Amino acid sequence: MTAYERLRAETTERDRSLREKVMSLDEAARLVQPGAHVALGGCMMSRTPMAMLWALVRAGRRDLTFSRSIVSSDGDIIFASGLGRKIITSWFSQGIVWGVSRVMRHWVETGRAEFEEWSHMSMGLRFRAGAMGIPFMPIRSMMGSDVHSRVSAQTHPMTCPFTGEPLVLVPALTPDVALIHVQRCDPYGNAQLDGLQFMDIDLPMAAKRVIVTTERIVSNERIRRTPDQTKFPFFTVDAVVEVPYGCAPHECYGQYEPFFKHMDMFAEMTRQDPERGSQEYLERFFHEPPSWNHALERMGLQDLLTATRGGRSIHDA
Amino acid sequence: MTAYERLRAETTERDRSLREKVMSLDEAARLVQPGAHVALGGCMMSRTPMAMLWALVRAGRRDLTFSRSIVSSDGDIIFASGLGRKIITSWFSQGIVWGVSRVMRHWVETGRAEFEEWSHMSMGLRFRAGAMGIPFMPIRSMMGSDVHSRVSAQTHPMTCPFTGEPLVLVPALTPDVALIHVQRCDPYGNAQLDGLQFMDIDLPMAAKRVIVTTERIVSNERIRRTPDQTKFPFFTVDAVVEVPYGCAPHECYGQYEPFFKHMDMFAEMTRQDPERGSQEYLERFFHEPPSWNHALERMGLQDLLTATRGGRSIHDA
Amino acid sequence: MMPERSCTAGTYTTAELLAVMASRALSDGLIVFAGVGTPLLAATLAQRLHAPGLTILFEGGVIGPFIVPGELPPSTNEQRCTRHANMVCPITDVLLLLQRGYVDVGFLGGAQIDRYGNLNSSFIGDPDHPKTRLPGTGGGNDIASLSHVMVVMKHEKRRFVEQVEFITSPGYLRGGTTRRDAGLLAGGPQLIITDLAELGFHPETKRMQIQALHPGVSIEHVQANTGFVLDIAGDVRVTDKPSERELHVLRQLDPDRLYIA
Amino acid sequence: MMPERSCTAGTYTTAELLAVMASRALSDGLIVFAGVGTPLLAATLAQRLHAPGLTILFEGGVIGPFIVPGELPPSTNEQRCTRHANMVCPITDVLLLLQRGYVDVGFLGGAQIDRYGNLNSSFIGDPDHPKTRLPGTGGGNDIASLSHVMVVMKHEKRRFVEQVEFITSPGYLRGGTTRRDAGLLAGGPQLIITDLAELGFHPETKRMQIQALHPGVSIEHVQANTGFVLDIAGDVRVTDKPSERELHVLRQLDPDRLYIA
Repeated sequence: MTAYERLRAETTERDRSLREKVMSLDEAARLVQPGAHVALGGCMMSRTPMAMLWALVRAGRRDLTFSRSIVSSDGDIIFASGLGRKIITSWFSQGIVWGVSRVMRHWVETGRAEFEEWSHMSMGLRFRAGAMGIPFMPIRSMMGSDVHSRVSAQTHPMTCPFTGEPLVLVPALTPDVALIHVQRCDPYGNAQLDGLQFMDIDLPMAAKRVIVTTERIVSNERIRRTPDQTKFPFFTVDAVVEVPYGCAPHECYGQYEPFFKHMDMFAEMTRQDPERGSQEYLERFFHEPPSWNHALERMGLQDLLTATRGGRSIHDA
Repeated sequence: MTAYERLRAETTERDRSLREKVMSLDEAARLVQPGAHVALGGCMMSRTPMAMLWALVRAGRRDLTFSRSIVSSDGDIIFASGLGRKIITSWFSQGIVWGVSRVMRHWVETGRAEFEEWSHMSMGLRFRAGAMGIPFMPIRSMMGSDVHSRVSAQTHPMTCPFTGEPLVLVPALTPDVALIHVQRCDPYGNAQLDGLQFMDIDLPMAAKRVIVTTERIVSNERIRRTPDQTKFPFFTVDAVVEVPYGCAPHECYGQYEPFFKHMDMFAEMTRQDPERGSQEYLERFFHEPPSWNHALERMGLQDLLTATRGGRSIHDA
Repeated sequence: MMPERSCTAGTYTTAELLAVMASRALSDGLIVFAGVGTPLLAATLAQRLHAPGLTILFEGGVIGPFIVPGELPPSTNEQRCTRHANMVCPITDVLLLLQRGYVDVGFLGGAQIDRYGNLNSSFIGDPDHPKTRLPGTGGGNDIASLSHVMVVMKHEKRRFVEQVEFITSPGYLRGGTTRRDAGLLAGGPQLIITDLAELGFHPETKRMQIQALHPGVSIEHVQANTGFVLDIAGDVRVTDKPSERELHVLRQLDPDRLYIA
Repeated sequence: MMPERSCTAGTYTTAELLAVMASRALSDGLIVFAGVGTPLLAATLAQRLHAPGLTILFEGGVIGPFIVPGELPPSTNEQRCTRHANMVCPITDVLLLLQRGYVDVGFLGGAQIDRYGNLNSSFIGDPDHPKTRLPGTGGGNDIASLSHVMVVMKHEKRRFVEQVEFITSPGYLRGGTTRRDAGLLAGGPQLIITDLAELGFHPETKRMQIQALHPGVSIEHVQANTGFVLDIAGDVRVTDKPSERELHVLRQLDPDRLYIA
């Protein structure tokens, strides 16, 4: 049985019928198996599935592998909590304005966690190849760099049979689960997302399971009135969880901007002692609050309202 | 100099600055060079750039090569007028309800024109490879069929170096010009299209020149208010022509349905004697009317209004 | 409410028979890539009768449309087929669902089929000097290459031939393992539904075989209308004739009798 | 109107010098793939001064945003950078514009650069046991692999090294034809703008060379702040100091002095 036949068999086994799949964060967390490769939607501080990560940390998942286009403080939390020990991405730091992430540095430099680096386009085309059901994508970048030489055991060089040109074949990524946050989704999993799409059109097609968290659950009737706004179809989705402010303290396009003060605080807490600082942060915002709404309460209403005003301002643009 | 370097050089030479490029059908027709490979947007009877074809026939262009996902009566007109002698597509007939196109049959069976057949997905992935700047796309269909064996000189078989699986590499299509009709576009060429997208996201990126005909020219300010609705960017576009009902007698999503009575008439005119029938049709609707609006007048206000009612009804759905 | 001009429930047309028999073969929850005409009609009928969770895909780039009685689309590439859809997307991406493995059934109408389920919709006569140039594959080749295929067609000698002159959409090619040997790792024809019978393929030889007969049809009659010698499955069922309910719902879907006349 | 706390027109900060010099290098009509900070600031300044038809691309998937004074985005991946954009699209597709050849200039900030214009933003020390793990390539590798690159950075010995420890974004690799030999058929570093000078690369050897000096800067001073021996172009220009108009417009763009302080 080839890799493709296995992928087909796994897809065929899934219940892809038109059915409601609304559940809680805790229920959705059970869909993530130990040892899973988990792909995260969004990019950097935008549409990060933070509430779902919160639920996975609380569910005690450990040592998972993650992949994402660009990783911000979500990566720090993944390493610090032990939720993941390896992250495949193109760029990893809280954000330019806060300098290089101390948590990422501490975990990577002490060898306790791995940050596998690919070029941003390579990450995108690896997901796209997975979404298309092909084993690789040919690309023209990466060649000659040490970014490539460090992962070249996973790629193949090729001379184009049509043009004689040199190419690199990067392997498809087919994550076990993708976690994606959107602005609205129906109970079946038809997702509509506004503004920046990042890699979230390819991710659900590439992954073997998809958990969608959404600012709002809307009716299927509403979705069917604007089908050209649906970005990925219900049958790719296994769980739909309604979580207002589910990206906090990161942003959700048109809804809220990053909670900048909170991000400043996170950077401050982890600057001196990344280990203790991150543990304190996890205690206060992940372990102590009994629900995601309580976690939001800890972040504070003032920050939430400031972020909301900024988020909504996009519509005045 | 490799094929890729030529493509890069041709792209670099283009004026890709933010500039107005509104012109008439006649002016746009001059951008199509003799011998050019012209890709057509839309599919079958939907968003066919008919007004632009009308202008090219009147400009006396001949023996061009065309490519499109699926070809309807536009292909009959291309063959009958001599505008094109070769069409690369996946399906070619006026439409299922009218049986097999007599014009297509006559021109192909007498060897006066060529219909090169590829599978529909292959057509789409050949355009997509062109859009992505790669020389080919690997696919898992076509193998073992005579559709493939008839074009296999243009493809390459491959054994996947990652999985050992058999694949076919289909070559990128980079048309000299793409003709695309949209619902709205700004003077710079930022195009927004509603509903069915067909292959019109990849086409402008794959082509070396793009002529956009649009139901309406809207302001750049309006485009900038909903940038996530823009389907291809201004710098891929070389001409913007405002042509209401520019797809008639085919449809434009949300605006008007096919002029069904007119399509019945075309089928009727060409059934007995495809050659004489198609020449009569070209006289009445292409050569005699001094302008596209006059051609619409020939098609008749009643048909136009019926098609408009049907087109607009999509918004009640 | 049935329009008066429709025939009485007791009798039914060939098109109605094909639509009903095909609908029975579609179980709930399946994702069906359907062409217009009988495939679309049968899939919609199945949704109404026993498969509310069945999803239809159209080649034009339409996912999960919900067909309204009296609004059957004339093709799969115009706006009419987007009515009440869950999603519309580029053509290439809806076809890639086949390659990614999301489609359970590719549901095609057939012009000409052979012993191994290969379909021809491209040429009659020598492809280089064709007697008739047909419209071609469209997505047919991709559907047949990448998914399990169900075909509905009229049972005529000229349509059921020993070997098609041109393989537009691959079945089991020359039988046995030849399909897989050619590089097609998934899919293949499963069920051929005609106005006379239901035919399948032998698990090893991949030769076409009679699996079921429609009421009042004999094996000899089927054979007489087939251009090659058919195999016969171990147990040949006889199908139940279309029920009043099936015909009633079907006729409501197509009150203008576009496809069921 | 300039905020009071901004410095007088006569003097300027290092960041202001870099932004002004970089803006002069961007001619009208170009498509510029820009990072945040000085690249974005310089591209926007060029639009205001002499290049109204210049287009900015952001890695987050943004085409042709129009930056409003006082609304400089903090990154290229959040909603702030979509303001007044002509189009937003998936990240992969905006990066593919580089591969398709639509981008004239890839405009990067640099952490560490070497004689052949190779950039390191991944590791300090042995990659397997790094002294410092840096954030990595992002789109930097793709931009440097597929487009002509312009770099702005502070001129310091520790940043200008003989050979970077790790090539994150490829320049001319080991010089001569090594870039092309490695498979990179297009692009390559064109211009390095620092607070001391402007540097280019020799057409054959691809070694970095001084092309221009900023007012009051000597070749010796540049050399003293470089970790390897620089070549010197045939004719070394001296740049004009930032004009009052350039500084005035620049300071209007960044009234809060986020990037020009």
